[in-house]
Amino acid sequence: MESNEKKPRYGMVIDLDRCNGCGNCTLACAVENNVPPAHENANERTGITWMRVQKVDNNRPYPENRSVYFPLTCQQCDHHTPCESVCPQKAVEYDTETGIVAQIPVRCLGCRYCMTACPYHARYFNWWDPEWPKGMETALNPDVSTRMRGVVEKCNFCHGRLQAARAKAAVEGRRAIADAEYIPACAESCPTKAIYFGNLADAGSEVSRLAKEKNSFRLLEQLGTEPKVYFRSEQSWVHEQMNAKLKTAEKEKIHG
Amino acid sequence: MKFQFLWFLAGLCVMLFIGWIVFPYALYERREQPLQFSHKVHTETAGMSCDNCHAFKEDGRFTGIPALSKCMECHTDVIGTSPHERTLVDEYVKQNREIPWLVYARQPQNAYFSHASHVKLAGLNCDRCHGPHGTSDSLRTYARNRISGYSRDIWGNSISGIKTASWDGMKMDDCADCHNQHNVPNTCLKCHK
Amino acid sequence: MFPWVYGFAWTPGNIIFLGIFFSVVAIIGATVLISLFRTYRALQVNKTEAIRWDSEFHDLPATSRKCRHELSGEFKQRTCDNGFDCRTCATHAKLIQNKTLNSDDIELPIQLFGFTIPTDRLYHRGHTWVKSDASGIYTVGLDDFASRMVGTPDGIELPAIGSRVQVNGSAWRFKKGESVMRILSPLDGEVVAASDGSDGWYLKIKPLTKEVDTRHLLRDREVAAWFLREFEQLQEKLADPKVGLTLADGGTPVQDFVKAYPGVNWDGILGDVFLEA
Amino acid sequence: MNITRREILRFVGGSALGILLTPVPWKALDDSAIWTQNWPWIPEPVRGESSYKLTSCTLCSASCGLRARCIGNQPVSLSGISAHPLNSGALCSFGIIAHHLRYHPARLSRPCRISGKAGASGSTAMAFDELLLEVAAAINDASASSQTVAIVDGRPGRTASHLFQQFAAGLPNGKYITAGESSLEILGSMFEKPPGPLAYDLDNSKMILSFGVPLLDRWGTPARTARYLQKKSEGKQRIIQVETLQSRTAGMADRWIPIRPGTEAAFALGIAHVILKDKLFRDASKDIAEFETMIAAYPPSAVAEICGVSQDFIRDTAREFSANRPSVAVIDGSANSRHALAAVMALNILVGNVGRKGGVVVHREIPSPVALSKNKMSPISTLDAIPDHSIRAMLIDESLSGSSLPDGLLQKKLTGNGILVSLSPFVTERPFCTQYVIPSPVFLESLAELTGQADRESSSLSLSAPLVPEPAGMVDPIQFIQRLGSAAGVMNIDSGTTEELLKKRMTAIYSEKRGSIFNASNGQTSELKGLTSPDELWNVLFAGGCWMDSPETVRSLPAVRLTSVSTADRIKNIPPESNQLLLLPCAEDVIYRNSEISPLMSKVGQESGLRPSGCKVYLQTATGDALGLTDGCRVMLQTKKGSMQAEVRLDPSMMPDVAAAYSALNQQNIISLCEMNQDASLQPTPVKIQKV
Amino acid sequence: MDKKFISRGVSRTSIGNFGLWISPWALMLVVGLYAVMLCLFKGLNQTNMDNRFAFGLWIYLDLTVIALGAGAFFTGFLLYILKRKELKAVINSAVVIGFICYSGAVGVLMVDVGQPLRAWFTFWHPNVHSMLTEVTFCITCYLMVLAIEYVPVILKNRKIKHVSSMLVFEHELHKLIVVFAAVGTFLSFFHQGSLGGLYGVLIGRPFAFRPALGIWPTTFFLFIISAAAVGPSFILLTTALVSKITGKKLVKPEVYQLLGKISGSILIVYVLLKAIDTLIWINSTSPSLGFSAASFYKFSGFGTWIMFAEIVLCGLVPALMLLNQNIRQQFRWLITAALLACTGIVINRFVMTIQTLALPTLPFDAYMSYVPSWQEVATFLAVLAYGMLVYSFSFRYLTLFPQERELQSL
Repeated sequence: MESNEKKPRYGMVIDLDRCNGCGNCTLACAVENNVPPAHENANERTGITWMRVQKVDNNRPYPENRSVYFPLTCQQCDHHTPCESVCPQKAVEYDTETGIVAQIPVRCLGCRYCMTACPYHARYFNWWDPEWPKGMETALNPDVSTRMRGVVEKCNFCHGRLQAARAKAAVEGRRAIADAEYIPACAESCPTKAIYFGNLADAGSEVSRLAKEKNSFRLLEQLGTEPKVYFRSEQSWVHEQMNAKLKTAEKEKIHG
Repeated sequence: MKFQFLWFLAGLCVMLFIGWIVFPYALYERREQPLQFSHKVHTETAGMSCDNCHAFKEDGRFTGIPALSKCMECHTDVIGTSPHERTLVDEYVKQNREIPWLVYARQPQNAYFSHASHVKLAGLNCDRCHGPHGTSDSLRTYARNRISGYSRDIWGNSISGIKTASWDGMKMDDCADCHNQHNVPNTCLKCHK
Repeated sequence: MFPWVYGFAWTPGNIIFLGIFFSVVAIIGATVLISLFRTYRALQVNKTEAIRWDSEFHDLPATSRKCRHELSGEFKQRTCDNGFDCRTCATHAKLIQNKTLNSDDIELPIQLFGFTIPTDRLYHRGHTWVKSDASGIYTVGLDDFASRMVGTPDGIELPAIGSRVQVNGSAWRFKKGESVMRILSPLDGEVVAASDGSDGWYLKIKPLTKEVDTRHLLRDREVAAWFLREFEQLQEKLADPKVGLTLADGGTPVQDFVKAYPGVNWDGILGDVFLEA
Repeated sequence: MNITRREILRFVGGSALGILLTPVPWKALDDSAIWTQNWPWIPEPVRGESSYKLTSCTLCSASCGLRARCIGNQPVSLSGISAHPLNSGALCSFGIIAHHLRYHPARLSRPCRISGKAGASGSTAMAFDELLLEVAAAINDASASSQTVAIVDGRPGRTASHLFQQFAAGLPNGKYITAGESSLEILGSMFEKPPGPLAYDLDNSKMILSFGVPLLDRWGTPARTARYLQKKSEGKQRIIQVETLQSRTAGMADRWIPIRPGTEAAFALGIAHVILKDKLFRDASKDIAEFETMIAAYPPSAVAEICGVSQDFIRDTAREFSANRPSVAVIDGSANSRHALAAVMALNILVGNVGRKGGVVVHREIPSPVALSKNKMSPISTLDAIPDHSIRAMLIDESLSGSSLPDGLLQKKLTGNGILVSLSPFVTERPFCTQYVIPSPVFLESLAELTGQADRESSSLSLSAPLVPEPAGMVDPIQFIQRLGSAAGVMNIDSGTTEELLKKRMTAIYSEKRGSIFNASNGQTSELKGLTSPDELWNVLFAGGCWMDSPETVRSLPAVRLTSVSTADRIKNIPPESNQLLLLPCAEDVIYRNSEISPLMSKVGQESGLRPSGCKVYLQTATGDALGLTDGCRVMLQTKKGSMQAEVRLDPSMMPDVAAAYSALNQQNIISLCEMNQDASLQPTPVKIQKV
Repeated sequence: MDKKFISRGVSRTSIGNFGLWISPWALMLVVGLYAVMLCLFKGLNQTNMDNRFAFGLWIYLDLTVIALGAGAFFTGFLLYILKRKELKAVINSAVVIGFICYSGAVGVLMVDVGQPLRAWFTFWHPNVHSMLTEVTFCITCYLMVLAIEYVPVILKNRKIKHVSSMLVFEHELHKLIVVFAAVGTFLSFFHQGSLGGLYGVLIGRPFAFRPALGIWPTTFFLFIISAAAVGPSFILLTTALVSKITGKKLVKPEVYQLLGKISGSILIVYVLLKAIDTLIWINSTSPSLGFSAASFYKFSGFGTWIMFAEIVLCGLVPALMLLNQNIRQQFRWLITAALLACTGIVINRFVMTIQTLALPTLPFDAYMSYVPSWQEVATFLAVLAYGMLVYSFSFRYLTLFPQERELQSL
């Protein structure tokens, strides 16, 4: 039954006009994926935040200044996945089953080539051994393995949740899972419902509808990496700033 | 044969002995299970079925080794004559302490395995991977690899890594072989978390 | 990496890349193994002396490797590539074809700057002479130049009676100051007697074959030319760069150069004289 | 036999070949590879059965319903209950990681005394009984010397609160003080007699005029943003944000009116001026004419000057505010002076928003068995009403976080030898007095009761059931007051365990038969009347449910005194001297509630810069350039009250000549540099910035 | 004292003086090794690298020393394959320098990766499409080759060669050295290229990205050519430096000039190709990825001057100088030109590694800066000290310059 259906391409549409920068996505992600609290010396550039929210403004002075918050995560490039081809030992893999770009920390030797390859800064290196305050390690999520110092990690659309959803379907004898059964922690935790998640290959899904809207764009679209994370905003300055191409025809070509 | 080769041969033989006999023995640390459990008694005498204890939960998870509460459904008090049952009741049930079973098939934390998809979808039998464990009368000694820390069952019983049965060995290669045979994708995230 | 390692696939990329890799490793490994094997074989058949000379010879400064025919003026410039073993040299063979040993040429000992060079014997480039007697035993000694170099040696190490020596192989050793010099053997053969040189000779050698090929040894007028050059070189080396050549003509060479000229890099000079790099 | 080197070499050679023909090298390589992939000192998640448990969040009075995913008994992640009427599935960023509070490094395990007067504070662990004796002695001392003993409650309306009131009533000079939403307290005090518990009914409002209230990011229920976005798209709600900084709320509001710091009162009075002048008001108060003359000095032209905005903004806002009824004006109580609060609340009175759905509503009291018991309860008073330096012993319940009181105010009210007894899960130091801290359980460890809702039409009550066992030696608020009462000889406190008292309250609510009940296990909301017994009510609430009171029917409000609004001169803009900027202390939760957040919060502070962390000062790019400051450089902030170092962030959204400063966790607080008003609210303070 | 180990006929400074010379380097090495230990046991948090600047000083160092160490392969290629016998005068020194550069680079790389114990996974599970795999394989093999090439030089030590087996092995190995020269050339060709490809394939870094010729980006070829161009220059420079420090003539002036000439002829080809590549990048590659090339040069640290310095001042100028016989014959100008050529490559590698990472790509990214920590610098200096020590010992006890004995007696 699976073979008749198109393989899913999981993706996100993030509505920048709905994001109030609360940081829930970052936190829920950390909880879900066993990311430890910041090391005392960690900073914005050495920390591990698979999902990171960045404030972006229109560069105009007060009071014309306007800003939006960009929840940034692995953009799950579908094509020429920059990080995948550079890994010397196949610790990065593009999962043809789901379109998810996987990072396998146990295979990783920590050369960080993938990090220099990623234009979205979506990859994080474990500069320190993970440490949790005493006792807090008992509250780790058993569906995701912990990592150690010296390896790279990144968002995988909460793959543990996909595995759990598949297992649940398997118990019921189903091979395929319904869209609603699988949602990453960031999307689930967003109090303003700014993150839409779903199957881009399914033309009827809300994400593929939103992704094709004229207000949607992707970051660095010109590089041709075909990210599966879309952003949308009704504020024209956002589009101008992102230099986004808004050719609907092109979009349809990709997912049509 | 020239006498000078004897030294060479001696070195060869000593190392072969060490490598094939001493090393495999020294590599593993043997541990006894906290209790002896007879699958045979439970299935034959008590008439239970496998899924009485090893069941699937609605959320797709497999219960694996049942918690003490499962044992307590029957063994709140001693009902048989086995000394192990007495230990169970005295040391675990009465003190409400979980039994620290040593799990033969325990994989590293980064490995993901869904019993549901293998049993419910692929239709594998338990003994395909676990062998005749379900009909055993006693629990084997658990052997822990001193270097990697894992159960010997993962590597397989043969030190040379040669499989003698489908359940002998639960390494990545063993999983991959079966996946290849059945045309199941071998992407990393299929089996890793 | 290997087909049996998890994740391997027979893709063109893997085949080409790993194919090249394994070829390179195989070439490196095979070359090292071949060298090792050849080393083993060379040691077994005792080619060490020949190899040592070959190796030493090529490490000598070019000035120490002048061909005898350059010295005699037949060539303007010719550096020997043959390890001074003229027996195998085609050029040498051609050049001496028309020149047989003529007894008329034998003169009295040549006197040169106070050195005596008897002409009744053959000279090796390593400053040994060879003289045969009626019984076919060859006597080997140091020439005057070398004797004065060595002077009174601080030690001497002679080969055992019955041992074999070979052309350009080590014959015996001197210790002089901080240097240990080996003297090259001018002939192949078995040592039948050895002396500390007090009688003017060091070894008596019985050749292994009846016919003894001595083409590689200097003779006749060549000797004088060679000697002259060696002497000039020594003069250059001993010269005070400020004063220029001082050993000019006249005078008699001292009996022990090393003692007479302290503070000179004798190690290097001895190496040049006795052809040791 | 003679063993030579040659023989040994042969033996070694044979051994080398031999070892290659055994599994040793390959197996050792394989096993060590596995070892490098699983370092034994890296924690491994505990395996166990997975289940979901439902409960309610106790971190603030928003009482969000949440679902805890548990492995065994251990909660490993939290998410909102989507059908929950209060939070609609949303949690705030504190709530989403609240299950880590238990493991906070600052967690208190034993009662202790912290004496911090001399600057070098020391902490001594002590037995609970010993602590009670010392505190009881101080209380008796206070009674003997007619000094005040005050008990401060950040979450009034709980059963524990009622016991606190009984405790205060049992002492000759006992005072029960609440620290609720201070803008509403001010509004209450503007009535001739208290109209009852007041609350903003934000959900039903057509227009919200917010004076710096972080409505859309951290104030009240986290569901507000989604609700507002929904209503905004339907044209049902507008938000006008009056604020100096471009906060998240300002960014998302329909309109952001940036004003100079500290000029909120002037802006409000300017609007009042327009409302009166243009006859836009609804409720004519007796003293309205008097009020009009009072604020005659605040025509839009003058106010525009003071606040640095265009006059049109003031006029338009006034018109919109009165035209789009029900509207409501809200102001952040913790960051503004009481004068500003009163000025803004006057707008609600003028337009007739008070006592009206969608404006400021009056809540009904939640039935309480304690309130009905024979033991007397002390009336509610506020800290303002207590004379300075009169409190000998102050008891603070910080077991559930609530709006915290400014330390400056507490310090002012305590006598020289005053002590502070706090019930808290964390070590919180207050260096100005001797402090006794009693450890209390944290969220998910104890049975707690949640009442209130200062931002909803009606009040509600939920329970937070313990999911994990509390560590030994923890004291909950009810035990605390009962034991302290008996130690100090205050006998008129109701007895019974927390569970017994709460069950009694269920009976009381059940017997009132009013309101509706949300059942989290099936997501249904139904009338309370439909329940069969108080036990059923208990069970529903125990499993993440929620009881919501029915709204108060409109009744006549007591008379109001608009003239209590002050027009004191301090609400004028203070122009800083040359080379000085105006220091704007920024009250981020991260800073105030350091101990009440999961260590994981460092992800959004320290590691992503989403919330300011460390000592940072934000300056307009042009202002920074003029001062020769670059992004990231370190500066010294100097005011009349002191100095501290900070890192500069150049931010184009900042108002020119303003320095918005955040202080670091566990370090000198930026507030120590600010000048304070009489009511302990902060004044914008001139600051000198120099590069270090 | 150690005269028995010093080659016959050459003079070396006293052992005391030698001790004085090496002790600062030894100290530097010890400090560096301490820093290395810190990095290995405490992790890479000891460095100032971060998620945005994931490559730092070390990778830059690796790329640079490997380019400069290219003299080893290229001299070997010219000597053994193209039979330029004159180069025998510097081949031993070139091999030692090559060995130092490569072993130093590999050593630093082992500190640079987060999980050095897993480094062999690259061999076990290679992703053959990654430039880094190519680099890893080739560098490892080539280091092996260099080590093998170093062996005969060591075995020729005056003391060691007295052991017959050593002497014979040296002799036999040396007979086959042409094989290693060929293999080394082959390997160097690929890894110099893939080091260039390392950045050229980064589509996410439009500053570095270059279109592919075949399966490799143009930087692949540019790196090979540039390495071949500066290799001889670097040999020239090091020989001149050793000569200056020791006060000895080591090689004949013709050898210097030959090295300069070889360097110049390849450099001119490189400069031309680099100029063409840059023009294509400015006019086509960069704009097609949505970035005007000018946008990369608007940051104060990295103006267009750096491009000028790299291509013209330290590329074209030294190339022309080295090609002019009159200039070449003046030792001072020869050295200047070689120095400029090496500087050009040092700048090129800096631009490729550091500037690429410093420039923003995302529309809201900021320009980034990075200053290495003392641990990084100390590790870097340890490599320098290690090189100095290995070279000093090699120079003292081995015959690095066969012409020295002859030139000394002239």
